[in-house]
Amino acid sequence: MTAAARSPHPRRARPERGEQWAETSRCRVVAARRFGAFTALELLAPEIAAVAWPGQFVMVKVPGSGFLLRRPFSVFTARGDRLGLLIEARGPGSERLADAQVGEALDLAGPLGAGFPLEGVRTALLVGGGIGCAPLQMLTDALAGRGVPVMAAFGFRDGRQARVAAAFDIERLWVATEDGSVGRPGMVSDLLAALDAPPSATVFCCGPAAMIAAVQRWAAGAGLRGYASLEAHMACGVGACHGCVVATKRGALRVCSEGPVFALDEVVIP
Amino acid sequence: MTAAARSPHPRRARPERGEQWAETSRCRVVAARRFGAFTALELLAPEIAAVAWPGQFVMVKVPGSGFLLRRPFSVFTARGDRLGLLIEARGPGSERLADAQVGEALDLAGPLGAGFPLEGVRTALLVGGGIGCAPLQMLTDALAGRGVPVMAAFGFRDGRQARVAAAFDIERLWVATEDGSVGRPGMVSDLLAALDAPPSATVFCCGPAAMIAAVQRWAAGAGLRGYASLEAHMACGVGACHGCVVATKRGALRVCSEGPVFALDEVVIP
Amino acid sequence: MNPAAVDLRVRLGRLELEHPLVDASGTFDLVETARRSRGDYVAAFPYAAYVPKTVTLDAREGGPPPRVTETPCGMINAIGLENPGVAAFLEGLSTIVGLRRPVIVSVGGNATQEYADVVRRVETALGEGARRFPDVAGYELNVSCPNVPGGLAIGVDPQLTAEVTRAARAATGRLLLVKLTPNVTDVRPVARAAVEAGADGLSLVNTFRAMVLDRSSLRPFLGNSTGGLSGPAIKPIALRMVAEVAEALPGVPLVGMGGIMTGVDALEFIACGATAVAVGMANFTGLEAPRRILDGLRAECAARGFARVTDARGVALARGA
Amino acid sequence: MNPAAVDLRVRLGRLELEHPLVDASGTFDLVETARRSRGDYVAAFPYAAYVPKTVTLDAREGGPPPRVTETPCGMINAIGLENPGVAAFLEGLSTIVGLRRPVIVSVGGNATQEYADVVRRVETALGEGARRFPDVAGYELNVSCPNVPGGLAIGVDPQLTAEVTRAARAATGRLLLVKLTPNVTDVRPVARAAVEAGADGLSLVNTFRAMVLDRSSLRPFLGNSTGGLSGPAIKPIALRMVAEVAEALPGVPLVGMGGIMTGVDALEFIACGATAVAVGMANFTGLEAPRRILDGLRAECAARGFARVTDARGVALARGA
Ligand SMILES: Cc1cc2nc3c(=O)[nH]c(=O)nc-3n(C[C@H](O)[C@H](O)[C@H](O)COP(=O)(O)OP(=O)(O)OC[C@H]3O[C@@H](n4cnc5c(N)ncnc54)[C@H](O)[C@@H]3O)c2cc1C
Ligand SMILES: Cc1cc2nc3c(=O)[nH]c(=O)nc-3n(C[C@H](O)[C@H](O)[C@H](O)COP(=O)(O)OP(=O)(O)OC[C@H]3O[C@@H](n4cnc5c(N)ncnc54)[C@H](O)[C@@H]3O)c2cc1C
Ligand SMILES: Cc1cc2nc3c(=O)[nH]c(=O)nc-3n(C[C@H](O)[C@H](O)[C@H](O)COP(=O)(O)O)c2cc1C
Ligand SMILES: Cc1cc2nc3c(=O)[nH]c(=O)nc-3n(C[C@H](O)[C@H](O)[C@H](O)COP(=O)(O)O)c2cc1C
Ligand code: FES
Ligand code: FES
Repeated sequence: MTAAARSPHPRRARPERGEQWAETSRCRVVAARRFGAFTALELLAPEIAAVAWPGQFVMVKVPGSGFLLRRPFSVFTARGDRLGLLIEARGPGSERLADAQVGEALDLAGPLGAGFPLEGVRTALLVGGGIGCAPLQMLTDALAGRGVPVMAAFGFRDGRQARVAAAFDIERLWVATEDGSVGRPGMVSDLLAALDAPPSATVFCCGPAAMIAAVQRWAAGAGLRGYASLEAHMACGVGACHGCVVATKRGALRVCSEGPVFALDEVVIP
Repeated sequence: MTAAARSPHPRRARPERGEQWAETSRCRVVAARRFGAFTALELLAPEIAAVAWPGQFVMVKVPGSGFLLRRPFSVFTARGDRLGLLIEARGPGSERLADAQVGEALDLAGPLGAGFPLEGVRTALLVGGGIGCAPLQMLTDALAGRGVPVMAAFGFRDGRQARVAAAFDIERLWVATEDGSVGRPGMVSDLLAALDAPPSATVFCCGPAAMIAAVQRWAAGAGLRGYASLEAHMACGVGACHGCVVATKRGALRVCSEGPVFALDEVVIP
Repeated sequence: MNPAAVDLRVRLGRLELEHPLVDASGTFDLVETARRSRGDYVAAFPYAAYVPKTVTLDAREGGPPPRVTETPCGMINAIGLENPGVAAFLEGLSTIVGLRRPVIVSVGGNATQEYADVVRRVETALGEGARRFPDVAGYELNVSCPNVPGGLAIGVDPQLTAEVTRAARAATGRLLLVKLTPNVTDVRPVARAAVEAGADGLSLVNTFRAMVLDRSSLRPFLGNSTGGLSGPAIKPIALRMVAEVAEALPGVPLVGMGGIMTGVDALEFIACGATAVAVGMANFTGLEAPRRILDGLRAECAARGFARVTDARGVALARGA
Repeated sequence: MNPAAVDLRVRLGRLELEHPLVDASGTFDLVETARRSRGDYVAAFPYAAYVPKTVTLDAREGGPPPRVTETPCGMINAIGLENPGVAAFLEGLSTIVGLRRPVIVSVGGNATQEYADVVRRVETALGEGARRFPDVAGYELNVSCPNVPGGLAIGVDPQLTAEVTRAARAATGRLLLVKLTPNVTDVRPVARAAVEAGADGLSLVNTFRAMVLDRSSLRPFLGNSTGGLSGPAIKPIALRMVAEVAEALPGVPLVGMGGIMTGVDALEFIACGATAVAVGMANFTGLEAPRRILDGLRAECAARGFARVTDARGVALARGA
């Protein structure tokens, strides 16, 4: 019996920045679509989808005996009873998950982490690098629901990565590729200067450390506030082991419970 | 490229007691049939099937990252380019192999081990206990080819196990089950007394230690010579590690290279 | 035999436990879990006793990230004893005052005297208002903190271990366990020294010093370069050490650990002489792990005809424990 | 970079090796393999040097069965140094006289003097007819044989290790390696003692003392009760020890081993300071394992831009090796 089956809970409104639930549930894969280097999985996960907050993540058990620690994945979408994940195969575990078959059940724990704060956001500039774009669709959906205008800039290594743009439903989306095959040639940070973001915009960014550092510098120069979602290797995912800390101006903080979203200006990129 | 592909070799006649080959080859599963507790796999394995000798075994790599050591399985049948294995799920590795799907390729090393000596056999009495019956079909085939009459006595725990008798093609086959559900109630050793084996018969037995000890006592009493095929936990399967020794009157011998077949009267059951 | 009928109670020194499972220090944070979980997680706490993360006198920052990653059938960690210090620890503890299970406080320190200082601070707090806290039943001294020149731990040295134990013993009348490091040539002299210095029991094993490289840079992956290996990979070594100590010190209660993921694993440690067993890495596979292991242990006892889990204790040893 | 262009040659003390891979003692028997394989297996021998199973002065029966089984990401063995003694060993060796690679004879013994006796026997045979044998380039002293009271090994004691090494050193001018046991608090003092006593290089690690239970009886599974753990499970501990010795004894050639299954694994040991690496358990996954690991090593060097495998040596260390 899954924990979810043991303790059914009523649908509730999403609390600000999301609640964090460590309970696990088995969720069936109902769709799997390849977008170049990425795979979008759609799971039947009513309990998680009902309460997930943009920027939160789930800890996924990789099927098979070769994997012990769960792998963290951002909530890509949460629509009705469906939870979307966007997966890049970067190692054996994510490879196995990117190969998940329709009908297969995956064991998820979550939603976990403190998501993006949405209170008081008037215009949003979303910045994603590579697989870092994953949490930005659910963020777009939530902002749209609040009537907040959204602009997004995604940077990819090459055209194969950039194909994931087709998985997104964001009206004003600009793309840059390092190899110049799609969109503007160069880094996503090159795009930023070209977009004339209003001074009231809030920046939401997720991607490689170097990109976050660049966005941080640019936002500081432009006088924009914002948030960054960070990655760290995790063990527990629930704040227990202190395995996932990153450096911030407030000291070492846990990505899984005090993040993954931090104020952009408090992040310290080593 | 598999080792087999690297070094194609001509079909040769089977040398007495078999050659031992450590080379590996990838063999496609062409049929999988359940017989109660056992699964009969048929593999396309022309090179192994061509040279296998009755009583030899193969070391099978269990697919998946959770298994490192190969698992030993007797040659059940070797007919044309097909190699048959008979598998009882006794742990995670054999369970996975019993679940092998048609079309899947398994990595086999072999044939290995010293098989049953057939020179000078005039009548054969085959005794199998549980999964120990596995090597006896190929033995029957080889004896039939030499015109040697065969009688077989198989003992099983229960009716579910006994269903494997349907996988065999042995004319004079008697079955005993401990729970009495099929054939004669009791142990296979109880069957032996009832069969009037001619004094010229050679006994070939394979099964649990207790059964081999019983057959040993009975054969000694009846003045029959014979052979026993033994099991041992293995690492290399090719005589290199000395991991698989069993006690014999000639000292500790390696099941993988000096066995698995030993003279019945030299086996020492602890 | 009916699994429900198996008597799982054990006696760890003076402590009665409802069943043999406790959490391994540093792998389960009840204060955090209670904060983030639905339902009354404090009341539903699955372990027979709560062993929090090791606490030191003052707050510690811990090691630089990254601090954890998976290894073949295991994991490595270099948390570096990050903890908020004993004062903040006691604050946190008071938020789970409703816990119906005993707490065994894991104590760390650099100087041998620091251990006793932490114990005294806890005793003082309890003396001033025990009702603000759950039942603190005892202490586990984590002697794996590096101290000896060359980065070795107090726990590699029988004399230092005895010193730490004696000082802590003088500071408390409660249950006193010493948690042994496996990074030694022979674990028995250290075990004996701890018991002779007043330990009521021993926990073993802590993690194995190990190293993982970043596959692309080939530089040490962990921020701290080396870390501690745990999980199923180390289980065969941990079992050997538990059996060795059980044979060398019969009658001394042991808390066995190292790679326990299933009920059979737990039973194996008990067969090697452990009275209780601790679950570490398995906590990271999901919150349901302790229940799954406990149910498994009960079923495995039943399947083998052990009416009491204590009937299994020491059956793997040359002579019973 | 083209993998074929990578220069894999290494120099292990006075010995030139075509590439860094050798077999780990006890896990590959070329005499047996040649006997049972098609083609000229002696000529096609995949390793850069052949390390046979440890040989002792007289024949040894080894331990009672069962002797091996799989563990989580590893295996345990208790072969108990079964071997036919040095005389029969030399007979076997003469059957692979056509070997085009050097042989490093692994030597064991109970008494410290026994090691030197075996070395002398080999030297005598070579002196009487070197052309009957392949090129015996040196020795590896396996000091993990239990000797010290309590079942510990010579190799846990720096002084005993030095004694064994000194005696063997006096008996041969060939390459002399000492193979260290990992079952120690600190491997560096033993390493240092071996080098100071005349070892040209060090091999590490041997297996970890461990125990596996039979899941149904809960009794020790191995006939010998305890055995040695090897395979990927131990790799993180082995890497740490190799790095430690490389940092403590810069310039001393090391043969690293413990869980090498792939080219990256091999490269990791080299990055931790090993000159050569030995493949143990992987030999049991199939005869093609050495070729697969060697091809992987070549490809991994190329992918990282190492034109020579020696360029990777020590890159994981605080300072190069
Ligand atoms: C909060 C968060 C959200 C994430 N969201 C996504 C997402 O939406 N889509 C996506 O494809 N990836 C995401 N990642 C990265 C993803 O978790 C890793 O790619 C994955 O864990 C790699 O596992 P592996 O077995 O393939 O790789 P391996 O390198 O073999 O993994 C070994 C260990 O390292 C950990 N690990 C390896 N790389 C990372 C990494 N970059 N971050 C964290 N842990 C890592 C693994 O979890 C595992 O414990 C996210 C990471 C975090 C922390
Ligand atoms: C020469 C020989 C021929 C065999 N022929 C057959 C056959 O035709 N059909 C069949 O179903 N089984 C056969 N067996 C037994 C079969 O090898 C084991 O059932 C199988 O290895 C169990 O693996 P596991 O992963 O399921 O079990 P686990 O117990 O999880 O295995 C753990 C380790 O122990 C070894 N092991 C466990 N049980 C045995 C055993 N009984 N014998 C040898 N090694 C064992 C495994 O190979 C593995 O290394 C044979 C064994 C030998 C030695
Ligand atoms: C992330 C992590 C943190 C740990 N922190 C502590 C600690 O603070 N104090 C301690 O005594 N042991 C600590 N340990 C060791 C465990 O308590 C336990 O001894 C070890 O992990 C072996 O058990 P396992 O294999 O079940 O994980 C820690 C282990 C891990 C994995
Ligand atoms: C079956 C087996 C037999 C071994 N026999 C010996 C031996 O005779 N002498 C020796 O020095 N090491 C012996 N070893 C240890 C290996 O040489 C090696 O040090 C160890 O297995 C670690 O390498 P691995 O993890 O790659 O297996 C043996 C190991 C195994 C698995
Ligand atoms: S992963 Fe354990 S605290 Fe974040
Ligand atoms: S399994 Fe290695 S010698 Fe038989």
